[in-house]
Amino acid sequence: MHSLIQLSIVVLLLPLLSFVILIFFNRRLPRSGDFVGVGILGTAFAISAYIFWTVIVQTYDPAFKVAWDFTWIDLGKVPGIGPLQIKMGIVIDNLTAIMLAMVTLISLLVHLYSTGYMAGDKNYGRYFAFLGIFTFSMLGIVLSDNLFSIYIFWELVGLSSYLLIGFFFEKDSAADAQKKAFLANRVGDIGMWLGILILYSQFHTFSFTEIYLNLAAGKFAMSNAWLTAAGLLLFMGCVGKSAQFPLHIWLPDAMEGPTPVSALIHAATMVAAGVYFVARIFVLLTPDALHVIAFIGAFTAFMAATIAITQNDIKRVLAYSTVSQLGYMVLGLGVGAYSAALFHLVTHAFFKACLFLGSGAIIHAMHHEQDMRWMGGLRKHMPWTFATFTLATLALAGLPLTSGFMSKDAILAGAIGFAKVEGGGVYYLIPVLGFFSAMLTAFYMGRQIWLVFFGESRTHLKPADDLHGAHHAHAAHDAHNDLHHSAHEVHEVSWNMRAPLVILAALSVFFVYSPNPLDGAQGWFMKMIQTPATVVGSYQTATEPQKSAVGSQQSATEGQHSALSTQHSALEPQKSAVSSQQSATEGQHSALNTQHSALTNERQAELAHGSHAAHFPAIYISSIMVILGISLAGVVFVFKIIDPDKTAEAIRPLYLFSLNKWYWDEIYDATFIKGSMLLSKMLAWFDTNIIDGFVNGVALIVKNLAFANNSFDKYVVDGLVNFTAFSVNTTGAVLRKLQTGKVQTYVVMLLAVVFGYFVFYFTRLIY
Amino acid sequence: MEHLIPIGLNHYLTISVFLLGFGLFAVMTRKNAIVVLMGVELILNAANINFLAFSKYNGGMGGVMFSLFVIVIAAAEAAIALAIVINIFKIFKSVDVSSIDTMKE
Amino acid sequence: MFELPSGAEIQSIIASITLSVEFFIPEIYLSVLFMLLIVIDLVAKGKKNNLLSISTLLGLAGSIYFIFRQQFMPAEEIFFGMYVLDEFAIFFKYFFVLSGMLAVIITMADDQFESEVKSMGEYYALIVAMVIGMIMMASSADMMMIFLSMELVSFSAFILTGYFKRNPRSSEAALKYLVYGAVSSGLMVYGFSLIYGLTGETNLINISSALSLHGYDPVVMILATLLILAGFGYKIGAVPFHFWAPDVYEGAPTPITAYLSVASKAAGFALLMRFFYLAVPHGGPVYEDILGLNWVSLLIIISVASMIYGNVVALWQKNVKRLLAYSSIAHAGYLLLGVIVMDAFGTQATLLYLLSYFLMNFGAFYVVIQIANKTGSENLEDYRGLGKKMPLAGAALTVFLISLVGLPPTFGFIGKLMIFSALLSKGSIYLWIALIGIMTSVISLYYYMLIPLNMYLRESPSSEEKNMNPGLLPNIIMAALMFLTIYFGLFFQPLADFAKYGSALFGLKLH
Amino acid sequence: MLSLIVFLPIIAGLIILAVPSSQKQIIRIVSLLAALAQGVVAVLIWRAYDPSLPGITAGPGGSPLGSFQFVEKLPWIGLKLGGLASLNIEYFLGVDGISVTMIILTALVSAIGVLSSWTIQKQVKGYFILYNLLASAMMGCFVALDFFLFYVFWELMLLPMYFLIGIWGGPNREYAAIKFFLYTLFGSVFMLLVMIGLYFSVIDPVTGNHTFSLVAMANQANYIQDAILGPQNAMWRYIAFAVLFVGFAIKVPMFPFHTWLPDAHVEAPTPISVILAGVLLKLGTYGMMRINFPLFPEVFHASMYIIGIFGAINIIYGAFCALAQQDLKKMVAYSSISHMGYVLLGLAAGNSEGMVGALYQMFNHGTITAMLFLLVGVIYDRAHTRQIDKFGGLASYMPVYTAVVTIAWFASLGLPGLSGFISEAFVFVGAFSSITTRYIAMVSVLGIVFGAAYLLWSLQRVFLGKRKADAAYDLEIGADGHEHIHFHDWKGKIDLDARELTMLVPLVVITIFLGIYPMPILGMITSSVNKLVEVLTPLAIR
Repeated sequence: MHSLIQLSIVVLLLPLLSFVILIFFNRRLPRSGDFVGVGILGTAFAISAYIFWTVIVQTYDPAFKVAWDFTWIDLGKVPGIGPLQIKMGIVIDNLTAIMLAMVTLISLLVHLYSTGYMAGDKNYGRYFAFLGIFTFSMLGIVLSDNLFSIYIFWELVGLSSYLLIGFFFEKDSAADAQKKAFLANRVGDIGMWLGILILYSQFHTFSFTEIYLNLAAGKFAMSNAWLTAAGLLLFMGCVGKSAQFPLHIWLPDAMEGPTPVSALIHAATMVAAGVYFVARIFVLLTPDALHVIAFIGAFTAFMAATIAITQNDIKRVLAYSTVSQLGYMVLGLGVGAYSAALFHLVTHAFFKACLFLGSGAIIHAMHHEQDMRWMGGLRKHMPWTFATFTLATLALAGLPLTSGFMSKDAILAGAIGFAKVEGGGVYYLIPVLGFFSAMLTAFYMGRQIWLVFFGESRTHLKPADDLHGAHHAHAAHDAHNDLHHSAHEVHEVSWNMRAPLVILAALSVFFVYSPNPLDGAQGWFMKMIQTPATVVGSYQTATEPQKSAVGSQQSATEGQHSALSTQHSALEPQKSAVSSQQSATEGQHSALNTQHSALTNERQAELAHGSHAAHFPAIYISSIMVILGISLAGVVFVFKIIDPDKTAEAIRPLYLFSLNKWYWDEIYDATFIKGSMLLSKMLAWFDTNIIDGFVNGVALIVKNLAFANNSFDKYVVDGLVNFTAFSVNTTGAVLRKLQTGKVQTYVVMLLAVVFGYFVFYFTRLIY
Repeated sequence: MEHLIPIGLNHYLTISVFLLGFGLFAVMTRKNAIVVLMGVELILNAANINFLAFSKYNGGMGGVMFSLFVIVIAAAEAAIALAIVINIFKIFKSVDVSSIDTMKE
Repeated sequence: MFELPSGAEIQSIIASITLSVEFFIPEIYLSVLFMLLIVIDLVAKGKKNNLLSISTLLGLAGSIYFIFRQQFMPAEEIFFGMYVLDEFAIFFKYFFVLSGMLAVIITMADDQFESEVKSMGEYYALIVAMVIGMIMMASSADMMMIFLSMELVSFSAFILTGYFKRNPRSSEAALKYLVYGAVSSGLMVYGFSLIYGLTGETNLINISSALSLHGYDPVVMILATLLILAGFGYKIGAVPFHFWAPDVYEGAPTPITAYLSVASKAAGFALLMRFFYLAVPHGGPVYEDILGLNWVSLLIIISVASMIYGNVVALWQKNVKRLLAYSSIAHAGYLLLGVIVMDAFGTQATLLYLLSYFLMNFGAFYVVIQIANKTGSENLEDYRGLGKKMPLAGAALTVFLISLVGLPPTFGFIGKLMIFSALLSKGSIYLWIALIGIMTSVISLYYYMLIPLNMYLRESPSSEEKNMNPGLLPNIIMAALMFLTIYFGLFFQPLADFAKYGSALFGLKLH
Repeated sequence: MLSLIVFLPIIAGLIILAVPSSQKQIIRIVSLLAALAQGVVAVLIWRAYDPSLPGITAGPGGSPLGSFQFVEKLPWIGLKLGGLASLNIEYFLGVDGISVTMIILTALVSAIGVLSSWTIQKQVKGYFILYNLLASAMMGCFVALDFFLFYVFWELMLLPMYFLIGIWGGPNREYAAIKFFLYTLFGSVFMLLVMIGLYFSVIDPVTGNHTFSLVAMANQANYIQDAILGPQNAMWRYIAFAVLFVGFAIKVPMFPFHTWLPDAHVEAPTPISVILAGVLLKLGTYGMMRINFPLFPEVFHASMYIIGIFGAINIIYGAFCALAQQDLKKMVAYSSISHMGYVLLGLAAGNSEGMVGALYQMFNHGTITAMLFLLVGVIYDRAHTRQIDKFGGLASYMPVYTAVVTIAWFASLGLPGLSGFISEAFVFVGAFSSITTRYIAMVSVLGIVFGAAYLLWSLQRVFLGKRKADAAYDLEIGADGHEHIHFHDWKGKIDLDARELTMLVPLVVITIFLGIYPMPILGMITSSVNKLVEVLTPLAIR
């Protein structure tokens, strides 16, 4: 077993260990054992940092990959299939290494931060335990090499998110939110599960590598529509986890959880898992599927941005911006800007975590006041928070020199290229929406910064009852805080909450990722994460060269048992190109070409080319948009040239539409929730009355005799009359009347019967 | 005398059928237990006539024997029946068969 | 007109009679016992001690020895073919003697006799008389013998039914039984006379040969058969000849009810089988075509009617004795299922079912008596909460009822199993009848379970704590019967072999 | 060995019969010892079991040895019937992959049932006698390989169950009991006819006689061509299959024969609910796998689609009904219906994955539902109500209980890492892989969501949030200043006490362990299931 594998297993199991320790012993340990969590996560991060170092820095190889698996379930010699095993395994490539480092780092920071934020909560220990199980499941997703285990950990992160959202379960809102989150995810998951089933039913394996091998070899027996369906169904999982439209509704409610949790799960890692998963299955997505994905992403990005404009809860704004940014990533994948999307995933993880932790600091300082309308002027009170928050905001808004700028720009470039390749028309909608929401992002982030940090404190403006409500809201989870607070009691948070902010903010600056602030493509990230060659190309227009190429590719791969590692050989020229002092652009360009000449997939080639060509236009447009957005925010909030309230009045319908989140909750509640509840009521009634009445025939005898024995006659009422029972009953009632008790009638009947028989046979005799 | 019709098997059978009918009629319609029992006797005697007639015309003593036994049985039956009827009269103060129906259904 | 027989003939006749006598010893022995009992009664005048009952028991037990000896005799037709001795007869001899003994035992356990009658007097003698009569029913091969033995049984039954002279129900039952029985036996005799007219024979075997030789007038044949069937049907208490049964069973002393419902029903079946297997031509296509009258179809109608009627009407009964009466009608139907198969297997199944019915029905009635002794009632309501007060009786009754339903692991299940196996062994022709049987047995579960339901699931309204323990001997008997019911439900081999033995001779005579 | 495991409880019952009814503790302990002994034997069987032997049909030379294990085969009844027929019944026990897991499950559940019966105070003696009778009968059904013997055990279960529900049950126990009895009897009486028909249609190749041996019946070569259920009588074979299927489906219970189940569960005392849901329901599907399908493979193959549809209906219908329930126990009962639907679906798939999933689901549902009913019983003991809206916020006051409930609930909704998930996953994998049931599987997947819906919803209403206004318990400030919960007339521990933990912890451990590493169970069943699938696949397709 490769040493990295062993290390990764250790990394995987460490958080589980922390969970086990804390769940059982948190009451016995000092400080409820938070140091256990922090310590273990620290170790985990150290190891994954080492893995990151070895993989990314030392072996600087885009096609790096080590895999290991073991037989989990052995079904023996199955008739019609032969020996059938279900394997579990671990794969480590560049993406995995990066994700490992990122997840453990953010998790570590959040652990550290929580020691301050959650201090004094009565379930303090359990909280860290839950963080542990979450980190474990998240790492599981990152490391899995097959669909089945990904699905398992997928559900497990769902569970831990459920537990953490509902951490303050006394609050009904929290309990509702956690249920909502789990169910919404479940809806996504059944789609994902069906997708997995489609692939399994074809290849009788869950392993990525084998599935891709078989696909590439053209072994997919069902129609291509099924393949597209498989891709989209798998994508449904991402829709659920990454809160894409139409399943985005759970994420904002998930803010009921503790803020560090929101930072870790609902901003940085778990929600990104959806994008990560789509990246894993990227190669089997057919172009049709990709189109759908692109549109969903674009629409989500836009919709969430519009909603974020009008939200007043500081965390909800961030939540919707998260949805919006996830939309960007999905969009990126949809348009084929694979590495850009993943790049954005990472950058976004850091600056969004920073933002959430910052907001947490603010909320903490404001004694659990979350409404931005009653904040303001915090700049002087909380300089550190202000600085980090602003930096992260700039990154999110996508201003140059930030990481967000590079990644978002790369995505938008890809979008433009995509629209070009697809021949324009409606496909231009995607970049347009992208740019527009970029502007909106800048706007609402500007608004937030202003409302929170600038101006004067507006705490006193808060209506009493509202204050009251807030008091309740937070009294629910820590009763020790005094409630008579006001702005000038606000002070900077302690070091263990400040340090994470600083680190994360530092990670939102461009040079972490790329020497060139304008072009992420020159950074190590986008070099290490290359668009993998699709394996479904041959399913579109099955032309001969592709077939043969795919075939050759497969034959070439059998040695390393990896469909994708052909890139390695294919990319040799690229590396040389990079190392030789040509302009990086050309290098990139030629590299992509070589790659595609090896894979003969024109489409990917065109997309890459297009995105590259669209690189600079994208930069200009997006920068303009961002400037626009920020200046608009300034115009509205800083210089008060436009009064926000008046405008809101002016466009009231739109305002309400945005404020009420496009009424999605109401719509779902009216249709799905109400519908299924009604249906269930109906079915239950049907069950007790109709089915029971019809099927449970004998029951009526029971009832009638029960009635005769005058007990539990209430059962006589319910239930439909059952006919067999009824007939049995009545015949009994009628027949017994024959028994008159008069002996002579008996004789009469006897003779009647004899005579009857006689006549019967007599007639039969005559005729 | 020869102008008289010779009595044949059918005459006997006719009589027995009539007896049977009377017997059944009595059993079914009469209220008085005694009369009912007389009806039963009639039935048995109808059978007797059959036996005798058949045995006369088929030869063989079986029928005669049978009728003898039937007569004996009828006597025994009468005895038992009367005993029971008397007992009934003691209890119900009547021998109306149709009125004795405490047990039914 | 008949010339007297010569001396030689008389000699031979006497010789044959003396020869026959040695095949007739059990019957003679029982007749002696009968008279002896009367004498004992006269000696021990009116005293209420167990002398009579004990001596009856011993006497009946003694007869088993003679019956056993008969097993080693060759099958014989004695008294000029009026009477036969074959395995079938022997089987029923055992059966009736045992049932007689059980009847005596039950009687001894019944306290009602204390209150109702002064002296047991001729009671036991009559039971013995019934045993004799039934044995003769089972073994007579001549219409005259059939008639005589049936009347012997009937008369004793009449008297026994009305044995509680001061009890109106008992007397009413006696009267109904009398009238109904007299009429139906009268009709039967009339039917006999017709058959005699057709064939000039009274011996069953000669009848069948004569019928098949010369043929016959169908109309008369139909009439005759129907009339005879009326007589038999009244004995087995099958629909539509059952009307007497519920009232008589309810009114009669419980031991007699048990006795009638088991023994005289069995006797009726013995007669039915012998008569229809021997005398009446059946199964042969010839007669069906000429007649359009197939005995089997007739019996099928009767049995189906009995199963449905008995079970359905029983649903409404509140009196346990009456409920069991209706159930016995239903069981007549199940027994007929075995008869209509008309082969050795069917006969064997019928006999086995009779055995199981013997065990479980006597058992049920015995428990009913024990309960009546304590509660003085046979109504379903009064059974409430008895399960706690009389645990053993409750358990035993439950077992017997389960056996009557025909659930494993009880003897009743084996009976049903054999009957249905016999039906299905003929392929799918009788399947629908089997289905009806199954359905009705499901119905029967319901009313049978009413009794345990009252005994266990409901609390008794009266909470006074009187001693409900039936006493040691009854407990032992109940336990023994219960044990046997379960034991034979699991290991029925010996009894099944016995039944096979009983049906052996028929193996040859059946088509 | 098998005789031992079958008759141990009956022996205990006989011993109890001798114990005076006042000695309640002795009676309980005797039954407990019997149950534990049964468990020990079960473990021995499990250890000694050789997973390589397939079972289902006879091994080489037509003898069950070499295919089945722990075989006990004694002539029981050998009758010459009138004419040529003869009746041969054998005392024939044996174990293969599809029964061994059920044996372990039965031993486990009945032991836990005894523990949970500790609280029974009314007529203890009678209760435990009936209980042991029931335990024996259940075990017997799983090990019997002679149809007659199977039928005897099968019917033997009814009466004890009837009384256990009827005497120790809730307010409407009479109704529930008789309903259960009539339903199941109705199902089984027709089985009797089929059994006889099969007897006359099958010849034991070894002895040449008719036989009740299921092993011989499972081999189509042993059928007489023109017998009533022989290969030529296609119609009767279809009817017989349907009859058997209905008989077993009533036990499962399958829509629309399921209505006895909620009543029975609601009325039955906790241990009986545990037995009922834990083992009895499995008998239905076990009967299908052991008798119904292998004896009529071609009919099964023709009716896979219908069975699958019924399975889907069970899954979704049960989930919806559960969603609407107010009574916690009734909800769990309907969840059982829903989960048994997965078993049916898996069976309908007719391929190894599906069958393995079904069998594994039988085992898991046994443990998980046992847990659910125990937990419902715990709260019922304390609050004397099961109305979901009579609680709320229990999580704050009964942490351990809440933790166990959460595990059980999530296991029931098929959360990965817990055993329920793997079986459901395999069911779906199988059902989807088979063309016949593909679309049915796609519909049934909805069951995952609705299953989660009703479970989470009930979890929220009972445990999360705050105490409801009309809750069945009071809150009082304890000495330590914290709020404490107080049930009206409950003297015992508020949170789970030792006895309840001893019942629950093993189940929790099993659930988690089998969720992470299922091979201990799957390893035993795979070979048999593969064999079964072979038998079920018609020669044409094979």
